[in-house]
Amino acid sequence: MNKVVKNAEEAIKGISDNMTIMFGGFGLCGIPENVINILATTSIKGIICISNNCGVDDFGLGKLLKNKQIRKMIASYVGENSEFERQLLSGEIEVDLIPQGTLAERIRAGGAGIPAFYVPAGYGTEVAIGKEAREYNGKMHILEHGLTADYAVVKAWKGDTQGNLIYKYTASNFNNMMATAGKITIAEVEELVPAGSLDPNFIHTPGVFVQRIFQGVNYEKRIEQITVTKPN
Amino acid sequence: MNKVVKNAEEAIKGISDNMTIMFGGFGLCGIPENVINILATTSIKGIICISNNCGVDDFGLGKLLKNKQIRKMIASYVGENSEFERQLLSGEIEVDLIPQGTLAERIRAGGAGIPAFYVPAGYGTEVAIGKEAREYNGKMHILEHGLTADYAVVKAWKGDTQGNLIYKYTASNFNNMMATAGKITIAEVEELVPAGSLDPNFIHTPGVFVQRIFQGVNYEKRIEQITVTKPN
Amino acid sequence: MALDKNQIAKRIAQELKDGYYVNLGIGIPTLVANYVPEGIEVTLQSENGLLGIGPFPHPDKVDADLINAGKQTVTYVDGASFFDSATSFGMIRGGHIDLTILGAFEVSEEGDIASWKVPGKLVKGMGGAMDLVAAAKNIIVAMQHTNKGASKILKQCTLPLTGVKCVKKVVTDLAVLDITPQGFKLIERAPGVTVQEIIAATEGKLIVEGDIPEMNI
Amino acid sequence: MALDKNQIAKRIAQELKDGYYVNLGIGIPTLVANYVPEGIEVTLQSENGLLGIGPFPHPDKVDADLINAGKQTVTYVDGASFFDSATSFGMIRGGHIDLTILGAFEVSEEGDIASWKVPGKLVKGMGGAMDLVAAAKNIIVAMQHTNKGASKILKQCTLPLTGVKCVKKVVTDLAVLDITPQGFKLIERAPGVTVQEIIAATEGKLIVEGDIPEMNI
Repeated sequence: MNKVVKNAEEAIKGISDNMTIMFGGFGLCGIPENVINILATTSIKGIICISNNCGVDDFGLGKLLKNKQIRKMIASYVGENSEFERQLLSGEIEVDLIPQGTLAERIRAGGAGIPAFYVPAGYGTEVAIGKEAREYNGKMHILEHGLTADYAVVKAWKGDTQGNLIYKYTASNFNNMMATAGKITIAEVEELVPAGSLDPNFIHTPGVFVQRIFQGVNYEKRIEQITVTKPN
Repeated sequence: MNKVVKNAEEAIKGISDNMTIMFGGFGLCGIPENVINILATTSIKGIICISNNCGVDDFGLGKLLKNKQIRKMIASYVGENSEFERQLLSGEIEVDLIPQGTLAERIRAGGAGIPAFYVPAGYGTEVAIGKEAREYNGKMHILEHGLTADYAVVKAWKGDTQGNLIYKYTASNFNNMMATAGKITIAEVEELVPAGSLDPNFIHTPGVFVQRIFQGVNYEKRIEQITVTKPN
Repeated sequence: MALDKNQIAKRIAQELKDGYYVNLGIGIPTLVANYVPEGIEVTLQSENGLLGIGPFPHPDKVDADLINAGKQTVTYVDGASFFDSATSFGMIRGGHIDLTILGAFEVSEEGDIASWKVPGKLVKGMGGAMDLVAAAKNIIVAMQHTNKGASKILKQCTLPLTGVKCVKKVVTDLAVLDITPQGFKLIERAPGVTVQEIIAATEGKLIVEGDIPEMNI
Repeated sequence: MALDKNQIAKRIAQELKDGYYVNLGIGIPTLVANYVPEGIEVTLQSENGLLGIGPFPHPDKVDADLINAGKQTVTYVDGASFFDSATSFGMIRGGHIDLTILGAFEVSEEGDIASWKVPGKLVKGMGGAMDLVAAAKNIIVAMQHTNKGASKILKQCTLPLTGVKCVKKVVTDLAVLDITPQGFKLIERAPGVTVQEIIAATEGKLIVEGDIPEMNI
């Protein structure tokens, strides 16, 4: 079975209107640029988008947002994305804001066949409205549910032809769990290598989770805030 | 803060009767031999032992079993350990048999602050007796609870002075989750290296989970079933 | 004539499809790896934390840290990965494994399976079997049709269950049976074994429709 | 005189203990890293997947793949590790982080905190703050005591909550307050700030017992 596809265009085959799609990344770190860029050129709309953030105004998922391709956003942080905040406050977009750890765990649970679990985060806040609550170890917890998606789109540092992935530094973030939670998982990688090239002891995402993989091109890897120490 | 202790004897300080202790390993693969061996020389008894297996008759946790140091065993597999099966059938030892994946997930949950979660495994079997059941996605699931321990004892291939651990091949098994679920986690490693020696991208167990670490000695690494391909 | 263990494994191997991720239980299922059809690529998962099991090692390559779920020394193939037990069962529970092949003491016409305990006599423990049968998309059981003359293909299991309504297909020394809403359906018979012999050896409801071909082993 | 941001950070840094694992929120909390007392080793966690944050990089070492939770480029120290967000919040939720320092819009005398939303006006999102405040053993809030003259140290929060009964200590530009079952307890005052000024700036119940020392910045 061949998992390798030529490029982002081939990778997104089958994605159509109103699908639920997960996108890896935290801020602009570790986002699948190639797939996002190609989706922005399509007329695909009504996306239910699961991603910790929604890019910035003109980059990353911000592009799909600006194109009004996203119907609903499931995220933990709006942050400094002014278009996202505008669409949210005006009601143009449906938004489900979820505590970041709960979001991460819901995605892991979805991929791991765990339909529901209890967490303390959000108890007593508006996040808990309508949710079952229960006391464990003297502390209130709320019931949260696993999340899956029609497609999960992740970005890795290196990948092999079997779909095994490794991430660099903090670029793992949501990618590693999302890879497990897509009915179809698309991985774009900076470097695609033959099976057997990566040390099997240090695979972050085992290949079983990945259905399509390709080597991305022209990574911009934009940085939101360049903070530096001045050399003495 | 110094996490490095001299040896197994120093590592087990504070372990006393009737404590709950997790031991990593699957069969005899990846078991903390040094700590088990030293515990077998003590008079510590009444241990509630959480481990996938219970060693073999004369090695690994089998030693503690033979010494009657274990009051209760929480495991998934008795297998070919005849002393374990004898104590179980005669009622000399209390045993809680748990599906392996549920056991693994309960330990992960314990370490990750998740008090309870639903899984399909065991529904309709005696494992489900007395447990809450609920349907998700057209399938029945039962509610299972997180597990923690007074001490978790794990074995890794390499570790650094900050407590970061890496495992070799299939020796990760239960070690990686158990490291997160001990109030105090003791790690014994084949090779202890200075902080900064291990690649931070490929740490299996981040150091925050480990309170004591030492380089073990005289690893026997016994194999239960040597199966080979005859060279042509 | 009734099949031997290797023949059961060989017949089951015909169920494999290209690209499958497969978990093989202890015993006969492990032998299936020896009969993967030509031109088909399957990846074997071992629930103790290995995706991509290879053949048994040469004697000088035996490694205590590299075993399968049956605690046998193994090797790994190119493209393999190692992981912890929580990740491994996440893979299984999450439906990422296409096929599970395992042994059983008994199977019922509704697809229940008993495989881990004989009360008062034998307790092996369920190991990963309960997780596997509760979660895999497709479960094939490899077993003997009878035990000392008594059928193990039953209306209802008599031993403590491993899972309910989960088995899809059974391959025994006598027959290949699909489990349907109406009961066991006879698909193939072992070479030289008659339909009558299979009916006699089966306690559960058995559907026999038309000519039943012999297995092609 | 009221403290500036760096002085608030400096005061909070006095709460650090050797061996602590600490999560620093965005804003003032991030500055705490600059004032870790001599002879004390703390490890900084960033919830996007880094344990062992180092200083900002030299300009030629900036890496888009190496950022903190505030999306700032950082470095890592010897003994650091990287991991995914589920592992990161497992660490947090499981109680493995000793201290969380974060900002807030409002804090109540019961230890409630509001920090993520001003209805109809501003939605930043809760990010990891709800997980952190629900789980950390010890939570210190760094904030301004008032906003345009209005107290942010309240009987009850007026904005949507981030967490309930979780904050243990508040360090503002005017004072250090412990949160006790009886309400805010004044521990220290900023140099030159009087107890009267603090009382005037505090809406929630404030306990003042004996002489209140000045902070040692």
